[in-house]
Amino acid sequence: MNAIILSALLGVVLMFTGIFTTNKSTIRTVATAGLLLLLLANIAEMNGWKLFEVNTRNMLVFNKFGLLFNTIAFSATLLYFLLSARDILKVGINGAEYFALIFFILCGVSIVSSFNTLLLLFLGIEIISIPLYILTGSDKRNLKSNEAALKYFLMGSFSTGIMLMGIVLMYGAKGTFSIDAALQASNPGREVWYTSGLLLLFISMAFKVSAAPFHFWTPDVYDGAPTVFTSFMATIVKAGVFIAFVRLFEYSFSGSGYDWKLIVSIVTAATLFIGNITAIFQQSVKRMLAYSSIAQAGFMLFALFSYNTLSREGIILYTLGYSLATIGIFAVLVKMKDYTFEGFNGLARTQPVLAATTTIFLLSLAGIPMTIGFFAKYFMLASAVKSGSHLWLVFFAILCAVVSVYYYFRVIQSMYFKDGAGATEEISPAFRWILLLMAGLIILFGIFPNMILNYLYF
Amino acid sequence: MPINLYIFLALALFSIGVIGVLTRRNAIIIFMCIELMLNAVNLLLVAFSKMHLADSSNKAMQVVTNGADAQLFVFFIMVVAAAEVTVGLAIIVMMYRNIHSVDVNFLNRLKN
Amino acid sequence: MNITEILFWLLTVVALTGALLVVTSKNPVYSVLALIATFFAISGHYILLNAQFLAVVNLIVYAGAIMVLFLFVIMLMNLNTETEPQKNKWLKMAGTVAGGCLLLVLVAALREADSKSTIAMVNTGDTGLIQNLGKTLFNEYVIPFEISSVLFLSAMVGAVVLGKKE
Amino acid sequence: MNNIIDYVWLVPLFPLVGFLLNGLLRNHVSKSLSGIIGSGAILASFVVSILIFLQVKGGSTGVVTLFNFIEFGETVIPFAFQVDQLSSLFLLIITGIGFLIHLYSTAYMHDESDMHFARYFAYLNLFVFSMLLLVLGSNYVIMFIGWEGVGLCSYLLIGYWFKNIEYTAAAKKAFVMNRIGDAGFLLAVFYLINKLGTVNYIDVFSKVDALSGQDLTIITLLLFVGATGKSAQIPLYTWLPDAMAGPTPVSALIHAATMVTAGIYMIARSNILYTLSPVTQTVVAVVGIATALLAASIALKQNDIKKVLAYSTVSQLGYMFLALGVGAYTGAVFHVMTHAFFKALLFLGAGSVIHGMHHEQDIRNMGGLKKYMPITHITFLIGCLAIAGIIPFSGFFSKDEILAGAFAKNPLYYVLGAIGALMTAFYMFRLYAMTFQGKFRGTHEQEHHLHESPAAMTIPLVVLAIFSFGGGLVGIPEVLMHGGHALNEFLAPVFAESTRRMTPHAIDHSTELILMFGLMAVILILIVLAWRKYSGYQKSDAEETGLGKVLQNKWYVDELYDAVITRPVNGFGKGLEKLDRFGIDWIVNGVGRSVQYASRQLRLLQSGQVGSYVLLMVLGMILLFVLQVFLKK
Amino acid sequence: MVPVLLILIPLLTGVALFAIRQEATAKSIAFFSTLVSLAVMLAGMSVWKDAAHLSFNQPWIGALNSHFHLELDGMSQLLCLLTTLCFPLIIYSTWNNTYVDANRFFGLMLLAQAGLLGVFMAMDAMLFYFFWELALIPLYFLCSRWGGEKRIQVTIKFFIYTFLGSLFMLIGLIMLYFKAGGSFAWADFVKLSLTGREEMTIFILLVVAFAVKMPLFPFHTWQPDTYEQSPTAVTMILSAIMAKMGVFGLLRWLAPVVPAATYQWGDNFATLAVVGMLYASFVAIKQDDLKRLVAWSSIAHIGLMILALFAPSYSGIQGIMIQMFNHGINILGMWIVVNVIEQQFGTRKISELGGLAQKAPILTILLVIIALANIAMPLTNAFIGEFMMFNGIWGSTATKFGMVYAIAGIITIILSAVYTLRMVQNVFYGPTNERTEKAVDIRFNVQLALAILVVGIILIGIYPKPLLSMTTEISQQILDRMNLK
Repeated sequence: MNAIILSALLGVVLMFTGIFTTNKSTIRTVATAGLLLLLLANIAEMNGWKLFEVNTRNMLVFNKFGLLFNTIAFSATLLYFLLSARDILKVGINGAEYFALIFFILCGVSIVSSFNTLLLLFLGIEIISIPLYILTGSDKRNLKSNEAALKYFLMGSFSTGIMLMGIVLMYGAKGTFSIDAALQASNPGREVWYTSGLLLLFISMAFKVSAAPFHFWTPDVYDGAPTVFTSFMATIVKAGVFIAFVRLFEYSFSGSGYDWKLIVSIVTAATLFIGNITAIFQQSVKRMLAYSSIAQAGFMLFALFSYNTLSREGIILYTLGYSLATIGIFAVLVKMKDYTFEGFNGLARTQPVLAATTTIFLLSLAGIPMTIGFFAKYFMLASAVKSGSHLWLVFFAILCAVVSVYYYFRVIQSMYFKDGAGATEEISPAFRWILLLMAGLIILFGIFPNMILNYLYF
Repeated sequence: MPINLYIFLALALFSIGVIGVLTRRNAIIIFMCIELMLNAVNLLLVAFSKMHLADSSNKAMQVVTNGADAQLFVFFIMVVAAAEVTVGLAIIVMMYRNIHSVDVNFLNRLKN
Repeated sequence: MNITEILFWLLTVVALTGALLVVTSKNPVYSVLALIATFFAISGHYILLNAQFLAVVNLIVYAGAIMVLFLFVIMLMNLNTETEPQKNKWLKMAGTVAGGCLLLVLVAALREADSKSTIAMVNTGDTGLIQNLGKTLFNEYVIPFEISSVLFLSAMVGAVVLGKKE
Repeated sequence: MNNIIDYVWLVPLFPLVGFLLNGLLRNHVSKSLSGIIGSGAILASFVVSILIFLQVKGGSTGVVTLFNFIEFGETVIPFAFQVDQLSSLFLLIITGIGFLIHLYSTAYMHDESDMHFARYFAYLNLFVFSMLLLVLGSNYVIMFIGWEGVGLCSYLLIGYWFKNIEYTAAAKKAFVMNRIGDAGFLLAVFYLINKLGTVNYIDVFSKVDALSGQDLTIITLLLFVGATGKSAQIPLYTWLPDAMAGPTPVSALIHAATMVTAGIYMIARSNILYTLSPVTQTVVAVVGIATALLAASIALKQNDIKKVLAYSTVSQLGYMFLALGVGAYTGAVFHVMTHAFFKALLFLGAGSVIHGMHHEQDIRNMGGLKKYMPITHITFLIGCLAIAGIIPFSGFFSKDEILAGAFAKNPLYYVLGAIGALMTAFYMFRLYAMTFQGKFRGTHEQEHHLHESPAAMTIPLVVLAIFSFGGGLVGIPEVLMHGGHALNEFLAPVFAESTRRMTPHAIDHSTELILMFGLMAVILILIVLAWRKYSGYQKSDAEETGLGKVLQNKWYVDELYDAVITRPVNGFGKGLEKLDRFGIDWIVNGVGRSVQYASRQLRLLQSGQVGSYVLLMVLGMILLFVLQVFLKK
Repeated sequence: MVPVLLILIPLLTGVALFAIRQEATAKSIAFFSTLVSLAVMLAGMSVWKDAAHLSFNQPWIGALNSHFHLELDGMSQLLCLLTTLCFPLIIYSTWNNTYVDANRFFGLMLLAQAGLLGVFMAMDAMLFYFFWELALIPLYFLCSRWGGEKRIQVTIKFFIYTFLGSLFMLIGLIMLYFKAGGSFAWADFVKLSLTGREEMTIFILLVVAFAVKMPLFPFHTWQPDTYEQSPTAVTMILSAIMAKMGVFGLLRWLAPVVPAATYQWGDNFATLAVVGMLYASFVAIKQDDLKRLVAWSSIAHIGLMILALFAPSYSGIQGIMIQMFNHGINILGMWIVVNVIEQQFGTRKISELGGLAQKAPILTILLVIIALANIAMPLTNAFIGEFMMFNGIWGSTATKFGMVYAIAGIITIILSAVYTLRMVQNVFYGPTNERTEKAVDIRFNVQLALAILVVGIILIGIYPKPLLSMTTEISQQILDRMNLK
């Protein structure tokens, strides 16, 4: 609860900051300090120190899983702020408002990581989505940004409609919106409503996490949105929705009495396939990363496919690893003058630190051992193996992972093995140090994943 | 009234909304069709609310709700819809300011 | 067929016709008007289901506020003529067929439910009254209610961000 | 020093030390010093060999184990030397003739620079070392080490003048052909290990009854494959004539006296196995006689002095295999010995001629050399008489023993063998006559420089000539002198088991005498014929025709091999590389390409149109619904 | 302690090298580090040979019950010795090669060394997989950064190929992990008794990774290209050590873990191995590029090791182990020569060379000895290994076709003589041409490196007992697990 209330308040604070000052560094400081506060508050709650005693009437349930996720999401956002706060302020004149919107989104993220009723899921998803529509379109003069915002908005609302239809049908069958109570209530003869509703809900959530064939908005929106916001969208937001997804189906699938593995596996396979295959032919690194985020979502879907302890641990690791790496890459991308692969040519010569850290980020995304990305993928694959059915999916995922190496390594090839100028904007030493810190974290957690996993069991 | 009738009616409205999204090019009309979908959902929610109310007098059924939650859900949907409309129309207007059209077919700079 | 049923069918026909008009009419203004008609019909259904509060809110919020906003924007953009050129016919056909199939599939799926005897209570019950709903809203549903304020805040900020002249 | 046998390791050690000294210090030693090191090492070995021989002659034999070479499981392959009658005899031949040839080489190779001179002696010492390992080894693996080692040295020495790419090609050919044989040898070793768990001669021969007839046949045939490679039998003989690219002393030592007899040694060593597998015996005999005839026929028309001798060697080796095939093991070993004497003599004589003629090898350009090189002439003549089998020259006795053995087994062998002997006499005297008789046909410059070779060359010639003349006396057949076959008695322990198990095919004395002297009479006639015909040989440009041409071109066997093996292998290699590049790799890359193609096509789905996106989404929904609700119940 | 030192020394030095700018310093430090590793390894084999020093076991990832378990048993010792021996020789013999960003080059080399040593010592599957990849990544960068013309395409193909294989292996290891009740320990793996189907699945998954790495026909197509395009120092690592990873994997993680499936599939893979050996040998005959020639020859030689594993017997298994070592040092020698030639003449085409024996006699002598080892002459090290392997194949009780394999395989012995001698003949013999006219003999460092190898080759060839006794125990262990004598 600390996180939800504080983030909403911080959003308001930032709104007012924007009114009283236009000094960019003030805004940046307030935002960063606020986020730090938020992070600390959440860590405090993890250790049982609640700032607000609120009777949530079982609509929100705060467990270790959700709180750990919040910590990860806030930490990632903190790094994101540290790396990209200047670039956020460069997008337009409404700097403070962007930060306010980001805090609102964080509020939504902390809601969906602890919701216990479909109503709050719906509200949380909307609180996440609506600011995102705006952030996507925040580069108002840029037609691509406009186009992305409108596409995102239209398709997002469409999926909201589908989600609502799903929720209604589930309600019709069970007579409640509460996800754990829904399991107890059983009304014979109405299961098919429940199943259909759940399926519709699944589809709309699949849309939000950009799983195929509901992923079509992703490349266009990620490509069109200002790069700093793409970074946020592709990482923290996506991870947040994933947590909601996992939380939702933690109860629902097992309660429905149906075998969901088939359709989840089909969606997973399609996501992996489309994400990875399409990424290969891209010329723009940004768009490649958009497709890669689809591909990564495919791997995260394994958590749904094989619901067991391994996948719970895995999704946490996955979100962490994926967020760290993607934020890092996007932070570098923002600094690049040219977003195509050619733009990266020779970066290793002009900006060795950037190139080296980007390489580590890419290796993590590709799932190479010694990076956290490996353990993320490992847990996903292991959970699927453990669940024992649909092994073909595991092999399919492997093939796709191999394909992913091809396009991730294209960037490495450009940076290290090809000649070019690799032009970037000016890079501050702090930026470099933070990148190094992130790369260090990726490797540290890649060698000792226990440091994260122990939290789930303490 | 049999609940099936409400279901079919809601589904019909919902599907008409979907068809509208699929076939129209005007962003505003597409948006309106989405509103139509939301209304279909609202209607069904209210119907289910009353269905569960009817169930609560039926001893054979497990009583979960008196239907108020569903009607409140409708209320929240309307809240969200209002918020969405604010943002959506702002986006459409912004778009219009830039390209002087609300035809979604012109939105194809981003592709492949 | 009692009066309730007659009303039900009448409202249904109006709602569906309105909805179809929204989709098919060439002039956006007509679409808006048809949508308002649909909303009225749906409000009628609400009343039939004894959900007076929602019926009123529906009229005020949707038909009143939202649709006016739509109309306003359409007028602002001067879209009140048939500006929309014919979309690719095949795509249109495909869209219609797909939508139809979706309906078919959904109906076929939900028809399966053993709910022939289940009815929605018409004209009775007081859950829909503003008093009951208000009580529930501010007791049970106070958290979502507060949270929805965040939603509005963000929508507001968003409108400012998008609308403010640079 | 009461038991010299325990010090048998000294025998191979000396040449090894000589090799290392000459090899490592080749840039720092003078010619004379490296000559002394090289020859001295062999001389030392020879001395030890004589001591060993004397001891063995006294009746003591033994196995000296140095260390365990390879061990796995229960199989132990020791690095051990076996000293018995057979190996000690070979020791004498190898070190004795080896020493003479080293001595000869100091003069023959004197034109080489210091470094290459030392290199030459290093190789030669290494060869002797390997050869000694081959004969001394107490098991097949050690024999194999020597076996491959001599092949290697042969390779190195044939390609000694490495600037000439032709020579190195000949060297490679020799090595590869040897390798083919070696492969067979190795397989036999594996068979033995896996059947008996041991490769030690003593153990193998004592367990021989544990092997079935089929096992024996396979083992012996595989071993024989090895022998055909090393001893230049059909079908692997073609390397030997080409091997004449090496320096002549090398030809004398390796390609006449020692290495090529390794096959005979090996079969003689494994005589018990062969005795027990009659099938292989027949094969050995047939291959032997066929080789003898084929090589002899080719030798009839060769004009290169060394080539004639090379084919002659192949032919004589054929005889030895014939002997082995008919079970006349002593005869084979006897012939090895006498052949070593006279063929070394002939080669060295040829070397002397070549030396005198300044590296001219074509006998058509020679003639009348007897007056310029008297010692060479006489010794060469003795060699010719020996190889032709004229009593009392050494060749007579050994050849006669083989033919007698062949007759006893199957008269057809005898007939064919006799034909071979006739041809041998004819081509040897053709060679002799064209070289030493008649008028000199070379250039004036050559004539001007003609001279007798130095003492270091002639002394070995004389020594070898003495042995060629008298060497046969250790094996005088029973018919001519009772108890005259000293060699037979000496070697009897080695072949005792075979003798015991063999059904004796004695022929009566009168038949033997008739055969012996009848054949010699015909040989004498042929010698006279050849002498007369070729003494007055005149150069002519007329091409050979008919059979002559076929013979001159060696029955076109090289061409046949080239067409049937070399070229197909090369073509196959090329083809496979193409297959690799355009087949397997194409498939591998094809996967990559098809992924790229899929990418190109799939991204078109992302058309940029909201309408089509939603359409696809709806289709996806429908699909999932159909799957989940209708198909899965 | 020894295992940890062996990993840490190259790892830390490697990382540190990235910070050192001076080329010469970097090179010297790298060289020194490899020497220290070698010293530690030798100490581990002589002074500290008690179990306490040769084994290290600490919990690593608690959630997975994975341990940081390194151990130096006979087979590991042999391969670690190979690795620690090869690295200083590689650096020393290529001392005069110049590289841009030399510090990075050597840093990556050392990282690769750490990975390779880890692979050979890991007794925990997760750890094994880690090191398996750690070895691969630096090599990818080395090849791509410092390689030849077509390096980028070639190395990405190499990387993707091997990565695919290793992912399959990962799945196999995960399956084993669950079957072993949540343990990655090798000791638990070899105690498993699985059903036929499970063994089969796991076998296929594991074998793919190893087959790609070795490489086994028909998974080999990355290899000639990669060897050709890599900088020669890297090619040395690739073929001298890395190719052994695959064989090692078969011996450590495949045959003892899924013995029944190894039997069942033995004939198929043995056939592939035989076909591959012949195939590679035939292709090698017509190669004009020295690197490709050696690459193909390497495929053929490794093929024999695979064959010996899939037609197993005591002598064969032990033969593989010592042959891994022998082939490593032999092929290293070949590469050193190739490197010298390439550095001096700027070409690797056999057809453009010739007559080097006149100009560089020392090189020629050393090369000829190494070439002889390559064709398994007796009294060179390779003879011992190949002899034992062929013997094992011939007498294998696990297959009915041992003799057929041996006979087919022995053809490659002949062919190896053909292509090796062809190379020797055309590069070193014959007349010089304008390119080789001005050739000079090799420098002292190369002489020394090659001489060390040659001495090793001959010593092992004459007295292989130390190697044999080192591997006796582990061979027996593997065979016991496979129910073989």
